[in-house]
Amino acid sequence: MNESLSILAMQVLNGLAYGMLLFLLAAGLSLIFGNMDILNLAHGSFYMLGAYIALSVAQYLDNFWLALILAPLLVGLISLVLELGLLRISYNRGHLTQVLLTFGLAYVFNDLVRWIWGAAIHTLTPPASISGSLEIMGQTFPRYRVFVVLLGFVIAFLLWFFQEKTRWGAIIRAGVSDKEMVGGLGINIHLVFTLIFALGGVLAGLSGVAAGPILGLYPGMDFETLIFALIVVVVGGLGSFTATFGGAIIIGLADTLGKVWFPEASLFLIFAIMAVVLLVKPQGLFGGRAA
Amino acid sequence: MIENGTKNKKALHIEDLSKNFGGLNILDQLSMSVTPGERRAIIGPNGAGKTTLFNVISGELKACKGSISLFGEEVIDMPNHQRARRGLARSYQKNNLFLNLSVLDNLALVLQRKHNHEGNWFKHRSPKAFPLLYKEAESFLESWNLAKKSHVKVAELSYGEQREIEILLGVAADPKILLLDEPTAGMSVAETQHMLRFLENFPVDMTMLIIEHDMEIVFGLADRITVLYYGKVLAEGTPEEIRADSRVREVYLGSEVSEKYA
Amino acid sequence: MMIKLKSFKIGKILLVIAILGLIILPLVGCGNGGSTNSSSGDNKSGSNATVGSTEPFKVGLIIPKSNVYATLGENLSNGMTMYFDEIGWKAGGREIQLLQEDEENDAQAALRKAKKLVESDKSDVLVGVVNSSIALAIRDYVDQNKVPFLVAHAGAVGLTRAKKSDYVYRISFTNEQVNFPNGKWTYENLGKKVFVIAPDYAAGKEQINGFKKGFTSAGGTIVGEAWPPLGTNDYGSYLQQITKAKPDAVYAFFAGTDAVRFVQQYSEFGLKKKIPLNGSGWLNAEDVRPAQGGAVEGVKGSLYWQLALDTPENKNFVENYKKKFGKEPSGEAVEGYDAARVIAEGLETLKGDSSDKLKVAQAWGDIKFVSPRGPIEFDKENHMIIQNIYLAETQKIDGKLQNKIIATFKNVKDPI
Amino acid sequence: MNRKNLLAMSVLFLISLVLPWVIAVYPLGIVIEILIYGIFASSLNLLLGYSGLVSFGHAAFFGIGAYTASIFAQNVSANIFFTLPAAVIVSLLAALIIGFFCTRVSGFYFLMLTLAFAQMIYAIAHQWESLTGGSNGLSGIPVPQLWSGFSFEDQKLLYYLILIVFLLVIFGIRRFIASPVGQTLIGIRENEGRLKAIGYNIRNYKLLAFVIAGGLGGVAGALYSYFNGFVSPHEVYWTVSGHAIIMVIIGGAGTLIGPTLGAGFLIILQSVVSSYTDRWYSIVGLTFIAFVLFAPKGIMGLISLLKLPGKKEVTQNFNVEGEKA
Repeated sequence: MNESLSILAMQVLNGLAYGMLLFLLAAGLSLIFGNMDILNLAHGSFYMLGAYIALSVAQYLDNFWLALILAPLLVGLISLVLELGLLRISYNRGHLTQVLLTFGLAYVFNDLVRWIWGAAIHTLTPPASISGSLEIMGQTFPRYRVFVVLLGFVIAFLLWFFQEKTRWGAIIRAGVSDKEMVGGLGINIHLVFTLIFALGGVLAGLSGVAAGPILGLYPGMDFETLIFALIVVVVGGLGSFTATFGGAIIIGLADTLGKVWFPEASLFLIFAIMAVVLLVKPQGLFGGRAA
Repeated sequence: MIENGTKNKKALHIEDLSKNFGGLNILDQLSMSVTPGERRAIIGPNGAGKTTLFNVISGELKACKGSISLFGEEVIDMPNHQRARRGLARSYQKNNLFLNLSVLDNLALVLQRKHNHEGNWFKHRSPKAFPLLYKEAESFLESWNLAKKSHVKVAELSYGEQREIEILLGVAADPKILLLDEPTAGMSVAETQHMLRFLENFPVDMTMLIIEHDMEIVFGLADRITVLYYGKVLAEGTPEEIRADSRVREVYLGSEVSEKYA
Repeated sequence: MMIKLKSFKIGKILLVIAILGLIILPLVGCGNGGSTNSSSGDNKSGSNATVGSTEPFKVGLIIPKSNVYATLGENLSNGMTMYFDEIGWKAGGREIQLLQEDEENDAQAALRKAKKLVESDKSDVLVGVVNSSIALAIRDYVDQNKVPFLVAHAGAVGLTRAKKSDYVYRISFTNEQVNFPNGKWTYENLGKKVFVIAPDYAAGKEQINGFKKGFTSAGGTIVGEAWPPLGTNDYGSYLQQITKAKPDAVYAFFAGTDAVRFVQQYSEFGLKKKIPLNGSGWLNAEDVRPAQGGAVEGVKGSLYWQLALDTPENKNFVENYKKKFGKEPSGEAVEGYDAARVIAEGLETLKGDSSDKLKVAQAWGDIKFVSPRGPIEFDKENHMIIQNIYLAETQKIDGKLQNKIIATFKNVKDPI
Repeated sequence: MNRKNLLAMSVLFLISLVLPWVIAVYPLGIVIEILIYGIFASSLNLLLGYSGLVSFGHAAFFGIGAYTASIFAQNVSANIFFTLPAAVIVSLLAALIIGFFCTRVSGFYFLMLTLAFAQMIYAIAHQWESLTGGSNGLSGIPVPQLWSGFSFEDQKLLYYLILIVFLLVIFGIRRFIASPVGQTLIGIRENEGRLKAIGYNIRNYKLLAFVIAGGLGGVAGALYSYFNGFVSPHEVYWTVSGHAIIMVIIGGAGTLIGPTLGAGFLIILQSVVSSYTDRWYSIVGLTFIAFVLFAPKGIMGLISLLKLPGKKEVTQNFNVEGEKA
């Protein structure tokens, strides 16, 4: 009895770790979609770029921590350039154009990564202080996952603080509910968009680095994760980091626990959850606004 | 469906209607009724809830509470397309058209429903296949001086022309009751005059509710006037009664308008 | 309504015709013209290869060249190129041309490529294919159109059993073959109770099935099974199931990213210290070990080839491959190398006469040689390769993780 | 129809009739694929281009059609008078059920809900091994027959069969879109709210469009199984839905033949480019971006730009870009 309880506790912890990765990934996507009304199908590419750039940084500088900081910033820079150079023209062209544009970008990035880093499988090695395993209640638990959970909570708190307590956060919140108002306040909405997009890139990049030691680096990781990020956005709902956080934890847990309890149906499960949420509460479980 | 005698005779009967957004009462236990064939103007200062009233009547917004009946039939729980099918039509304050379609195609969308062709999925919609529909479209466009523009995309028309089509889409449905939301909004003086002539020529048995800021139209057209103020009916009566009502003058006609019309 | 009809204006239609023409013309062109990407000079166009022809013998290679399995494809292709280089791209008096197409990890695209190679480029034989469902799709096509097809990786058992064809031979392995002998070995060396785990798809089931055949017929019991979905991120929960079942050993099939994650997590969750991990050789293969890091130490796996195989043929092969491509070969490189040799020697026995396609395929069936992976020959019954299976354990040797062969199972047939 | 049009149509028709006799087997196969995907993309265009409903799960119906036709051909009869109606009926039913739910939501939520259903169908195709063959799919599907003794062994015959179905579908769509119901769908794309106020029950129309599009998607899937002789879960995967969307946009959303041109463009681009370079992902991706930059209305938009000056064309519904955010 005690044993099965501790097993459950561990599965929940696993689900949380996965949920945190999903949160980092989806937070940017939700922010971009909620604010800019852009469905960025290249978001998975940012995740992939983060992981691969971190691989190079970690190789050359031999420092995981530096990679954890530098890689997301570089991805943010890339997304900044993309927003200024390409995405901006698609703002008033409707979703279909954006789908085509960002899908095209995703294709190019997929190939670019394979070109630069090759198609072999890689992994990121975390430093000794956060690798290995911990013994909790007689169960072994990988230290790195605990780190990911903590990292997720810290980032979630920072984002929450940013959104709720700072001026820029207030502007972004306003942007989700009413774009015209933001423009009316005399704020350069384009600047806001650019910064949001870059922030989304940074978050996706961070998620890529953080996921590297658990999920590995391989061609195709971009498209695989994109769908998960979309699901989290839908289930959580648009509008706030808190909503995305909730959605990510639900999907992280559902996917992890679902694979244990109903392995045959696991391909089915998260899509079924998404469908139910869409039908019962289309604005998402924690979202305030319908798009 | 007959509930009581008086209600049955009304084209529109509203009782105790409330609508709030985020705790703010836009419509506050509002009651009013309109007799068939009546021209009723709805006036009131900005934020009085006029457009919200129209949206609730047409069913685009759901009322929080109250009842609405059209010719004796309760419609409060009906979706808007069902209310439209019971003879309700409307125009919008901001043009709300099929911008990428031609004038004729815009009109045809109204007419094909009126002629009950909207379920036909195998016949090419052409003058040959649907002669009655196209004849009627032609005569509408003719009388609205739009015949030459019938194949032009609505998006390419002038604002005034678009405004006319906005009204035309409402009236072409041959409704028993028509809601016009500021039909002359944004129009020049000449265009307004032009529009007024159309409005005057609408069929006499058509009940009409009109939200309007142009007092010339209001007093020239309306049989009765309802004044809304913060979601409530402040006053109701003939143009003369309203003109004479001190409360109305205070809240609404008190400013620049009263100087012109009082 | 006339406006609708006007959408079919003549000018527009002519333009559409022009565009269709532009689309179709190059197709007509390549239909009549023969190969456009031949690797060497002498390239006369003409369609029917006559007896004892001096026409080049065209080998159509279908391998993944993009996305997830691109590395497998690259190694396969390298192996083939290397062998053909060694023989100077000539066999049976004919020049050999290698035409490569991307499998695209999409059966439809791959089938399109197969058709292109055969119908447009006039390939004499097809070779390659990594994905089993793609191999099965191409199998029907080559069977109908009588094109010899040498499967050089895909392991679906059906290809050389229920769906065997006169035109299909397999130089690689079957999903059961690589695991079957390991079953008996596991029973004898690791224990009587085993937990099996593999991804929930056809290949995973077949791999485990091969193990079970060997293991249970030796007397072992399966104490638990787990079938995580392909591409599972997190094996934590399955690892807990394993802990709970208390097996003597775990037998697993995972490849690529799955193998990296599983082996890493097996170690992270502390199972490695308690329960030995055995499996099919992709678990600790050359392509995944660098990413697995220290976690893979002590993991065992059985495969048709190992880098550490100490035979003159293999040492020679490994050395030449390193020299040529600047990296160590993989199992797929060996498959490619052997496939090229089978094709070349087959052509040699026919003295370059490839006019009878059935004979081309049958000639393959008679070929026997000592490959880098040991002696190989084809089973006449089902056209499936008979080969040694090597069980290797990853050990730290001279401070470097390497696979050491701890058992050799000789001349293993597909365990039907 | 005037005389010039008739002439042009007959020329086009004649070309398509003699095509199998002038081009080789492989290019004919490509043409067949283009026709199949032309049907598929055109069926999606009913939703995406005409009705403004961006479905990200259209592969579901392609897969259902292909699996149904294959399963019936393997277990019951390979007669197309049997397999094709079976495929259509099953995909219509599936579309009715999926559409019933999906038409309750709109915009981005519609997109995600269609994706969810399609992925659930994918999961079923992947897991229900006894019926669908699991991840290996179904292969060795019997060649379709017209009656026993007359089968479509010869690719030329199959081409004619698929050409006939293609023409029927295209002309069917043309007629349907020109009908009052079709025009109403365009109205939904243009201004759903106004149409409701006029008295249309929008959900029924959306459901109708969804069901018809699903049925035609099933037709494409069935033809695909005839042509390839196999079907695998990959055909239901979301990337196939994504490709169909791209075909429609690249060809020209809301145009009659745009989607087919888009299908042709994408299939040829992919198969030609991937034969020459392993970098084809980049080239395909850059092509998408180039379309956004230089041809936002797709191939049909380019064609209309090339129109001879002086021949001014009146507004017509087919060419309206289906892009209302």
